[in-house]
Amino acid sequence: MTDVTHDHASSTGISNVKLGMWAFLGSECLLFGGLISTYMLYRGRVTGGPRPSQIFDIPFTSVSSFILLMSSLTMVLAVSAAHKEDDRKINLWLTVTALLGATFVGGQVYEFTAFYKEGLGFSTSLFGSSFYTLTGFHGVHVTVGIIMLMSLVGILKRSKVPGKKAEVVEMIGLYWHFVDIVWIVIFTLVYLIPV
Amino acid sequence: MHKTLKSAVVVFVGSLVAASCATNAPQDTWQPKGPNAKLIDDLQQPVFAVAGIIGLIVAAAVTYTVIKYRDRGQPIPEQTHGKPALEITLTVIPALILAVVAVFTFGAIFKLAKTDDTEMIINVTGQQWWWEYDYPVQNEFGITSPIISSGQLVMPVGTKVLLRETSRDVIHSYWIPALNGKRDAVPGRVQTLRLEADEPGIYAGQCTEFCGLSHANMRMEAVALSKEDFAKWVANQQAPYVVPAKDSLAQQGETVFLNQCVRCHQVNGLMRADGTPAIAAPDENVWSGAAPNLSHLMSRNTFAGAAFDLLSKKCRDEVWGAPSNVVGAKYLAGVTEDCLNQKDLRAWLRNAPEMKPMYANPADLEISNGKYRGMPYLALSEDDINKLVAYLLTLK
Amino acid sequence: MTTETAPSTHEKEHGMSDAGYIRIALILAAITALEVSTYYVDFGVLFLPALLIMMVVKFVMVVSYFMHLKFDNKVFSYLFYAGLALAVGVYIVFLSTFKFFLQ
Amino acid sequence: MAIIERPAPTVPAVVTPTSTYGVLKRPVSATGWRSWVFTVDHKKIGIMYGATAMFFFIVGGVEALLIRLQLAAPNGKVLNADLYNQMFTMHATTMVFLFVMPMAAAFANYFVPLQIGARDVAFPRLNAFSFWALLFGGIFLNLAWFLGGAADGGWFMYAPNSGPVFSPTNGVDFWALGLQITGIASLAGAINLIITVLNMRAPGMSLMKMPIFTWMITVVQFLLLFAVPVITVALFLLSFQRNFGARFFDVAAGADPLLWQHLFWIFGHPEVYILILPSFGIISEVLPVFSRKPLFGYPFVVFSGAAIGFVGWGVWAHHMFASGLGPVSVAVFSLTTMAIAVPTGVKIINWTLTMWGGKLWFTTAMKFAIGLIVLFTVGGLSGVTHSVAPSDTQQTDTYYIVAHFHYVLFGGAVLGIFSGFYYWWPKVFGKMLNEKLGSWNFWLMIIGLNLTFGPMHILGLQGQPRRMYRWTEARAGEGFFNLAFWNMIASIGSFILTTGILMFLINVWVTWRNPKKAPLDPWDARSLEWMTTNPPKEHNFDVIPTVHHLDEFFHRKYEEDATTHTMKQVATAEELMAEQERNADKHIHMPSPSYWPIVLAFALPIITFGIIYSYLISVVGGVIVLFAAYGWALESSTAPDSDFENNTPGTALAIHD
Ligand code: HEA
Ligand code: HEA
Ligand code: HEC
Ligand code: CUA
Ligand SMILES: [Cu+2]
Repeated sequence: MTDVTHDHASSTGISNVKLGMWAFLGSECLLFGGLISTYMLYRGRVTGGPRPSQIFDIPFTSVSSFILLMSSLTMVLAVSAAHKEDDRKINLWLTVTALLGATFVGGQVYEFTAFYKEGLGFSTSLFGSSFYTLTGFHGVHVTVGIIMLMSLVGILKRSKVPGKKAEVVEMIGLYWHFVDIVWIVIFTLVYLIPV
Repeated sequence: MHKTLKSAVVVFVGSLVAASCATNAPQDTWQPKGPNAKLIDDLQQPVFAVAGIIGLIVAAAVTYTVIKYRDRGQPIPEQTHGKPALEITLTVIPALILAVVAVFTFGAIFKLAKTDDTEMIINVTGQQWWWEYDYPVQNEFGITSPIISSGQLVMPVGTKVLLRETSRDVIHSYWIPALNGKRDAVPGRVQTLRLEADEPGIYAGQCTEFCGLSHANMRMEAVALSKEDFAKWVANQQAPYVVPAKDSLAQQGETVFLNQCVRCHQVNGLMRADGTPAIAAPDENVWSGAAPNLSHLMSRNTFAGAAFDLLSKKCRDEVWGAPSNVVGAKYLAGVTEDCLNQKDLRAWLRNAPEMKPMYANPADLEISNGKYRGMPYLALSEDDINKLVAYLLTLK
Repeated sequence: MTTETAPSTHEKEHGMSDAGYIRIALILAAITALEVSTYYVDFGVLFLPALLIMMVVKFVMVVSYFMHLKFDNKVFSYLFYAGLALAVGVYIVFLSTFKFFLQ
Repeated sequence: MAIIERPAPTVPAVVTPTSTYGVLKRPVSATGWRSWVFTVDHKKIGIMYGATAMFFFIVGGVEALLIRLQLAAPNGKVLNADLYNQMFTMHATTMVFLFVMPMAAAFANYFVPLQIGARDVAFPRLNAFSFWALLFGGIFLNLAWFLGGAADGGWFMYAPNSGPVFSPTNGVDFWALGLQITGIASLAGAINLIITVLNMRAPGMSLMKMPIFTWMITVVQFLLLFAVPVITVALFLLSFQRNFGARFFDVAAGADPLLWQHLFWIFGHPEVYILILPSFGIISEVLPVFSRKPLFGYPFVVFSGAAIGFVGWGVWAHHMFASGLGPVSVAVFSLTTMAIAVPTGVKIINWTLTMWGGKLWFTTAMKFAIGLIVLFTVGGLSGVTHSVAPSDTQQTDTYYIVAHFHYVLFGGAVLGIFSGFYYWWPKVFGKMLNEKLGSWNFWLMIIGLNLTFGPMHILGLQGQPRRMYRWTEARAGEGFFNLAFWNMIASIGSFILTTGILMFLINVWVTWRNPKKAPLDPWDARSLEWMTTNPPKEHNFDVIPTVHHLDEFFHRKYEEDATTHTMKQVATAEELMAEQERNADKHIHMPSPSYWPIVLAFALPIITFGIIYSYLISVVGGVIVLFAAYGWALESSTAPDSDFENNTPGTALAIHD
């Protein structure tokens, strides 16, 4: 190749996409920070319906938190496989990660229905509104992550992925881990610390 | 147009000087009439002066530079990149000025937040779009049963009054510039504001937090009375209900009132025909849950959130213009038939929402479960209105 | 000529082996177990600080190792931790104005 | 978008469409409306941002004029209470979110890549998406006017007045969801520009050699990056309450209305620096050029900009001094607010010292810049008087505040923007704006703005509250401070101001029709964006310059005489340009146009529309999002080389290797 200038390429050798992803995650800190703070402010304000301590099922949530935590491991293994260009393993670990994520979301759906049956609706109390909003936002993030993981698996199969495979896997990985660390915070602040 | 030009010139000459001597708007923020407002004023005057001087310095420096260094064909200057020492000096000076300002600011903030020297408490509740005052029992002021009033806050002079503010719907803000700065009335919270007036007088104010449709029409007045006058006012507010004379127009008005008005407006002591007390149920009709208590309507000068005068222009000017030693007596005279602002009161009864925009159109009420925000159009006949006005005049 | 990325050439410094990742995951799992145990065992005054410390440790571990921040270019760390620090600072002040920490 | 080889730079490259993802072909037009709608070129996007912002400026301005007409006399009859409340809400929303912010984005988009010697931004398609999302968000916001009434809660939309009962039309829904869309646009734009600046500077351009405009824009993008999510949270809470029955601001459920205020102002205060810093950046370019001197104390200006950005996060509650925060919070926020005057003062001082000892050339751009120094200071100083919390409790929610923020916004942000128009117009459009009309433009605006907003200081200190659809003679006072008189002056002033702005539009129209082209370097400028043609070629630079100096372009033209220390010219812009063309890069690969940005952006208002009317519509929008996202992900940002065919005779297109 001759002296080709990629006009939109980085001049520092740092990947644009990766830098962009980290900037985005920095921004997400303020989003979740706001939701968590709102929850903290309102968690004790129950004028009707159950209080947090009456409905939280700590053993159950501990298991699903653990599952999400482990999905971070499988994700990082996928990234590692991607760097080694081991396509089979990439697929395997991505799929496992998606499955673990789906289990977590499934657990959340179950939890929501259980809470709902115990009388905690979205409009029941400030606790209800802020709890569902916070955990719902997190759940949506996980769901988006699952969609991306599964899409990636599908695309990889047809090897259509534009750009560097490893980098794409890594980006989704960063997102996924972020969703996991948000849950680490939520698990402690929302579930483990009583009102 | 000529007037415009002339005045424009005057501004540039000395708005600062002039600020302290003209016949100003009643809500002028630079004319304190009590210690709290005075505290603020003593703080803000020097701050404005400092700000003005800095502004002039900047303007002068820019003007000088612009004149001195305009392109007269001089060579391109040396490409100097700055002088850190100068830079730091010019950073430190503003910081020092502000540090001084901060010290005085802190002092004032904490003085204005004090509540432990309170002598009298008045509860103030904001509601779309009027203020309700509720004087809890305070024997030392002769208040032996709660007094409920609206629009005008009546208080004794030389007394440290603490307002305990809240709201029944959205956020409002209580502000009598001559007596103190603002404090928001926030639903779900009770917040305090110190008021104290040096002299008897009527001090204008206005709701200053945007509170919906008729925010512009939500006003209030603080009426400071000498301690003796205040005692009279208290006594009058606690005076029993006076039944209108038999077969008078007013008595017919009472009947109309019982039919039409009592579902929202309380008049203490008013009895139904069957001898039971008439208890208003505004919470069933008004979204925010209350309507003004009309027991002593004619002891106030204004109505509907102080947006309209109960006194005719002439009588009103007489009260407001009265020197401080007689203003109390004039105020306590209340509204007589001669002095009543018939036009506005009648218009109000005829169609309140037209006088003051409110959510009273039945089509708008779905979301509020059929409850009004404000006073509805009641389709009263002129005949009924005559009767009602006669009746209301008896509510001294 | 591919995606909106820079074809860069730094794949070496990925600091960790798969075994290493699994080790990290085990530590994380252990801390989680400890966290959950606070629900059953009474930690007394240590309860709150212990939980918060464990939370922070887990957080930092995932970020540093799984997300590679420890090994990667410092710019990434600056970007992310700037957001995080700002969020923590601002929201603590925010909650303080509601006297949240005085309860 | 294509491979362009010298010496045929102006001939559009021809691209043969190939399929992406099986269905759609890549857009290829280099002319006509398609070349705009599907473009990813930062310059075209910049121009579209500018046009959009200008349109909304007029919309917001007409709203302002209606406000002034209504308030000219007591008991105004022009608008009723309901319409008036919508008017000031939308006036502010439009001016802030749809005029100043997009206009700053216009300048940033156009000039940041040029100033740092890049050929485009880091993510060209994302850039296009940002623009379209902004445009559709803005349209969506204003749709409410025709669908039952616009938002009516004031631009900071305090709860619970914004709740479903207190604001029963759909206006607030449109407002909250529309701002959500423009927020997405801002966030995407912020990430894009941050990465561009961090990663794509020309060789040799260290951060401390970066043009000051780019610096200020970078600070702004960081503010956006971290502030937008905060208002996103607030808007979600509001929408969830209004549309899904959440209780966040329902006092009956124990909610605290101050929650909204905090969230709004945690965003809102950084927001005001988001509005002003781009203009600070613009005049920091303009003043040195027309003073023929470098910016005085460049590092101080940079650091003070960053300091403003940082401290700006710790002052938000100064908007809530009357809310009942308690004395400790009030004292703290009072102090931090005062602190922010210091770095701002540094800027004012440095601008003045930049002119000091210079050789001042009073072009229209320069006049606007000088106007900003003086008038922003007026606004800044009234800001400092607010920071004294006890005195602010007298001023807050009066016209004194309205005076403050129009001086900083109009006297600051808008004057800076106009300075930028005059300075960069020849760069963008290759035509000079008329200086004589410019002078009219400037003086009418200065007179108009002082007559409009100056009297508001008096009105406010005389106790006239803001947001009143009518005021009454009874509270107007007499004599010199009579409210009627000053309200009338303010209203007259607003029409003089309008005439001033019309002068600008006339200027554009007149010079547009003038066939004369602008010279290559009309101002003898200093920074890299002038080291290319007017308007720049699609690929910006024939050679990516290597940077040795702050003010690189100037130093290529001038050298210091060792003995006299005066500057003497060693090269002209034309010579530098010719040299660049001689050494042009052989092979320049530009990103290709794409359908997906506009498709994805268009799906957003569909989703939000559905939230208000029917979730079915939202589902349609969601499907489009998915579809566009896949299309986007599977299309590479540049068409592969095999997509290009050299099939037009007469053009020298070549594929190397
Ligand atoms: C461009 C936008 C912009 C900018 C730059 C500023 C800058 C500042 N603002 Fe302003 N502000 C707004 C836009 C802006 N503001 C808006 C829109 C509102 C109202 C929102 C609403 O309610 O609708 C508002 C409201 C507002 C309030 C709330 C008022 C109230 O509602 O009661 C306060 C209170 O402290 C405040 C303070 C300040 C201060 C201290 C600065 C400082 O940054 C100013 C610093 C500048 C200077 C001080 C001048 C130059 C300095 C020198 C020459 C050095 C020497 C100076 C000294 C020693 C003093 N602003
Ligand atoms: C960048 C922000 C910005 C800008 C540029 C402006 C510009 C103007 N503003 Fe505004 N304003 C705000 C931001 C801004 N404002 C904010 C944030 C509020 C607070 C709102 C709230 O309380 O919620 C506010 C509130 C506000 C009020 C207070 C309303 C109230 O409290 O009741 C007033 C009143 O006079 C006002 C007036 C004006 C005027 C006359 C202009 C003029 O400068 C406008 C000049 C522009 C034009 C006139 C456009 C040019 C048009 C043409 C050239 C076309 C000509 C065509 C015809 C005449 C048909 N503004
Ligand atoms: C559905 C409720 C309702 C009914 C019925 C009603 N009002 Fe009212 N009225 C209100 C409300 C609410 C206000 C306060 C409006 C405001 O100032 O914004 C008010 C205000 C007033 C005031 C001004 C009081 C003050 O102190 O400011 C008067 C006088 C008044 N009403 C008289 C009447 C009379 C007489 C009738 C009957 C013919 C009547 N109202 C019927 C709700 C009602
Ligand atoms: Cu009540 Cu404004
Ligand atoms: Cu602010």
